[in-house]
Amino acid sequence: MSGRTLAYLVVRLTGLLLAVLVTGHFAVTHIVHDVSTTDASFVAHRWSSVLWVVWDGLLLACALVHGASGVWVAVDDYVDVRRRRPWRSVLVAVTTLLFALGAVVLVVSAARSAG
Amino acid sequence: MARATDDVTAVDTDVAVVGSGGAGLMCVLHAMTADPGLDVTILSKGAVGRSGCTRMVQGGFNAVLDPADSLELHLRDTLEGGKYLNDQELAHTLVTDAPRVVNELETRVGCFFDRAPDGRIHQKAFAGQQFDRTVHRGDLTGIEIMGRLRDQMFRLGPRELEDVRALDLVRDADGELAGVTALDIRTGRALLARARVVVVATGGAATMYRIAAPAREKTGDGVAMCWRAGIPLRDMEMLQFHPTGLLAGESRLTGAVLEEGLRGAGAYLTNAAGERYMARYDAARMERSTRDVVSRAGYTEIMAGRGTPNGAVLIDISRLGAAEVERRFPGMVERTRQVGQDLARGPVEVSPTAHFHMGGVVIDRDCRTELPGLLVAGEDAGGTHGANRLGGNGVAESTVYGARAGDIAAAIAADRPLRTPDAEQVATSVAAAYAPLTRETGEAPFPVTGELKDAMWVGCGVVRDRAGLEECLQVVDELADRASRVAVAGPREVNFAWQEALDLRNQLTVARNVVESALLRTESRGAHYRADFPDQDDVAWSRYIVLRDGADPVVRDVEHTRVSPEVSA
Amino acid sequence: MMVLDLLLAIQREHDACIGFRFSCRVAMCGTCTLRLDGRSVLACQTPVPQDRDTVRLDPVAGLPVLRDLVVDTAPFWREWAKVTPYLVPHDGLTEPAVVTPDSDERRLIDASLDCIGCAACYSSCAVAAGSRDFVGPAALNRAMVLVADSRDAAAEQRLAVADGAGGVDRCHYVYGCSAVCPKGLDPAAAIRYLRKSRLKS
Amino acid sequence: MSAAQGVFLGAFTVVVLAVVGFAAVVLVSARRIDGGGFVGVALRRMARSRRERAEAARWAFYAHRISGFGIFAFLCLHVVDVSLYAVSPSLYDDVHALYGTAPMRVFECALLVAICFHTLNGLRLLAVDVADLGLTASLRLLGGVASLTVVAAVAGSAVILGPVT
Repeated sequence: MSGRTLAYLVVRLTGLLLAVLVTGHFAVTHIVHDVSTTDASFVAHRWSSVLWVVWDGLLLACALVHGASGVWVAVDDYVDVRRRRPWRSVLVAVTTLLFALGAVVLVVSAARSAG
Repeated sequence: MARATDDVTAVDTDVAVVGSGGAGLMCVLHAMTADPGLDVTILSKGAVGRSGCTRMVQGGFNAVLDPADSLELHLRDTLEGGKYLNDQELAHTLVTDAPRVVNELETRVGCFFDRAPDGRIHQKAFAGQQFDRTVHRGDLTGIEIMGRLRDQMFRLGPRELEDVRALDLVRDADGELAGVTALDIRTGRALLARARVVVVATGGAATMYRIAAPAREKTGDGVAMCWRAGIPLRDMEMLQFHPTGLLAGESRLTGAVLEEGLRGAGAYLTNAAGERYMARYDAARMERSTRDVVSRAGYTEIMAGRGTPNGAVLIDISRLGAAEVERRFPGMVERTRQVGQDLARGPVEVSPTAHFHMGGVVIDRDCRTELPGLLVAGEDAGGTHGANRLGGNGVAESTVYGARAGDIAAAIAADRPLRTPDAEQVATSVAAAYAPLTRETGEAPFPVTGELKDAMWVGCGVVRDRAGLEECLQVVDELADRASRVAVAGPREVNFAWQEALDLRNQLTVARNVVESALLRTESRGAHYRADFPDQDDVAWSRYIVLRDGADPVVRDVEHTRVSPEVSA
Repeated sequence: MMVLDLLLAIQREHDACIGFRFSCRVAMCGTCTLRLDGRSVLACQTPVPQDRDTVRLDPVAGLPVLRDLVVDTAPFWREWAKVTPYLVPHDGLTEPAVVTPDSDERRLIDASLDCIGCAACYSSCAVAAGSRDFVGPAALNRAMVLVADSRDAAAEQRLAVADGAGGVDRCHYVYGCSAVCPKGLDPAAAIRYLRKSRLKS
Repeated sequence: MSAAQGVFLGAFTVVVLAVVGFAAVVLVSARRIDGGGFVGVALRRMARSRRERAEAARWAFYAHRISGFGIFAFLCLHVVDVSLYAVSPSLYDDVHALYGTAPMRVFECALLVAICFHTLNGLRLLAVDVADLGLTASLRLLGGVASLTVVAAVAGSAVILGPVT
């Protein structure tokens, strides 16, 4: 299977997961709870549960992969073939950094909540 | 602008193919297959592979494929249809090559024709034939053939000069064919293609009639070009009319064919008074009579003032029920609805429409002409169909003779040197092309074209007589004089008014030959009907007329080399 | 009155050198494509809207304009040529193949033949961004016709193009192509077919 | 306003500008290249005949793209602002208080619309692939997507805006 076919599948699979993860996340933080009550103690409470740590971890990974793939395709569509490289580099760098940051924060915070 | 003639871009090539319809592209395919090293150049006035009439073929391609059918039968049908005016060698070549070409189209070119339930190529019935032998792809056969042929060009990679109109054949100082002058419509620049072999395959000239079916490119360019080069033409009076062309007022859709199947399915033809007039012309076969008879009947009704105020007769198939008509003739129903009529629910205005020119350049079975190195294929050539063409033999002719021209071109190109055209001929040709653009004052070409179409329709149409033809000839000469003075404003880039002026010149050349030839043939035969000589005269007129620029017409006996007509009383 | 008749009337009565193309005027040559109020149509088949005084005509989108409504179709055909648009007959194809009309192969191909190369789908495709390097709906439709054809031996190289940078992944199911095709073809379905074939290979 | 809040609002402004800029690129190239960007004309066309309704799929594509980019851009900011929690929960609370303000709640409603549409339309595109939906069926689904988005957005917005009205 070519890389492009794989990317095609990944976008669709992450999309399917995100349909649950994002709407669930948004519903909990804005609908079930009022957004003003989602303060640090709310976060602490949430990340003491393994379910939510896994949920948010998956959400982070899927959203970044799905979003970056989408922007990657948009770059193909709107940027001339000779000028795509810098845009792609920025995209990959930002996504990687955010994933690293999010993952570290999640692990550290989860450990703190658990401890 | 005055210096335009000094500014001629030169292209050297082995084979220059003028025209990119079925004949032109088939020629390129065969030439480049026979000799892959050959340098082939296409000069196409319109879009390559998308102009001309092969594209517009609905019906299909006649070829003997079924063991129960035979070449003799196909030949006899073709000659019967042509009223034995055909060059029998050409007709024989057509029917013998056709099965091979269908096979080639299917297995090499990639066409995927419709299949019968057993999975083999389906062949349908067509008028005037004793066997169901018409290969087709739905009712859009031409698109399949031309689409696939166009794709072959991407494999072969000939030099494609798109939007380049050929102007004149040019010779060298010794009078040998040296190439062809042309005009790049996009840039407005003149071009000279020096070539070892020139193949002319531009299609016919039926657009010179007020009501006509063909594509706009078909303005007789090839025939006119050959005429100016002194090549003889034959059967120029033989111009086929299709009986049911759509009449849509000023709309360009006027003349578009409503298919023959309607009459086969039981459509009535009536005049404005509601009378089924075919009873007076062919009481036995009524609407199902042959194209020439039905065309003539409709034309006579209209000319006698029994048509509608728009100058039409009516075709009515609504008695089958709207749903049934819509199911069987979806394309035709849509076509009529576009012009505000409805074939499914009532009568539709139709008129005979100029369709196909049987006449053209005299060739032999290898497409050779009198001038060595000049080959002519397709509708530009005359003789294959005689006085009348069978439906389904047109695209067969284009591809069969296109293929032959390609083979021959590849075979003879090596033996012919590239020659240097006579500079004065090139200058004259280019200057004539630029003339309308350089004139400061003068009328536009459009009214002249319009008057030519009217004159030909009335004077040299479905029914002809001496007085009408003589008057028509006079009008054509007057129009030729006016055409030599038309002026066109605007830039030289992509200027279609200018192109119209150049088309007009060719149309007038061909029109004059059609009228002159029609005057000479004092009998009625096939598509040529003289009201003053209504009978076929096999004693005096088993002969064909050959015309040549600067020479008197010559009348030659038709040689019945393959089949003799059954003697009729 | 069709849009083509309108253009011819303008040519005759107002501006003799207005640039527009046409040939057959019965929807078979595909050379008179233009945009009427943004929609890609054949001028010969589209009535002039009667409900207002002005209409907007633009040349086909995504192709360089030569003059007025005349475009250079070369980029369209360049993309078309990328999919090996011609039959590559397999060895031993010397007679027309036996394919029954109700076979899956024939049904699939039947619905996708009759492309007239008018570029209306190309013009209407929203992936038509500034740097169009998508082979486009028409070319992929042609690729599909040949990939599904049992007479052909070059399916793999066509699927490689379909899987390439300018291939099927550029399609976002905007359906511009299928909505405007004057011959009623469904290039979006052809693209879907190629996506599926790619997963299988 | 604290310094941290100022930084957040600055970054938020950058996100909004990026989304506006991206939307402009999408719509300008649409207008320039495929004629889909003529808003008034497109609406008139869609109203005129059934066949023209296919134009809705084009606008769904633009909306999908822009909403997707919007969500992604906000995600980038959101990952950073949530990360403040790991640095210091009080810093997180300080910045997070902004989310409860009325203007941010309006933005959250917009985010809800984007998420709903992008999710539902994404599922529609998935269905096109999985079930080989053609133009007609996919347009029908698009109608469903639009209605569901409106319902969810109105209901959700009522909840989100409830505390400030």
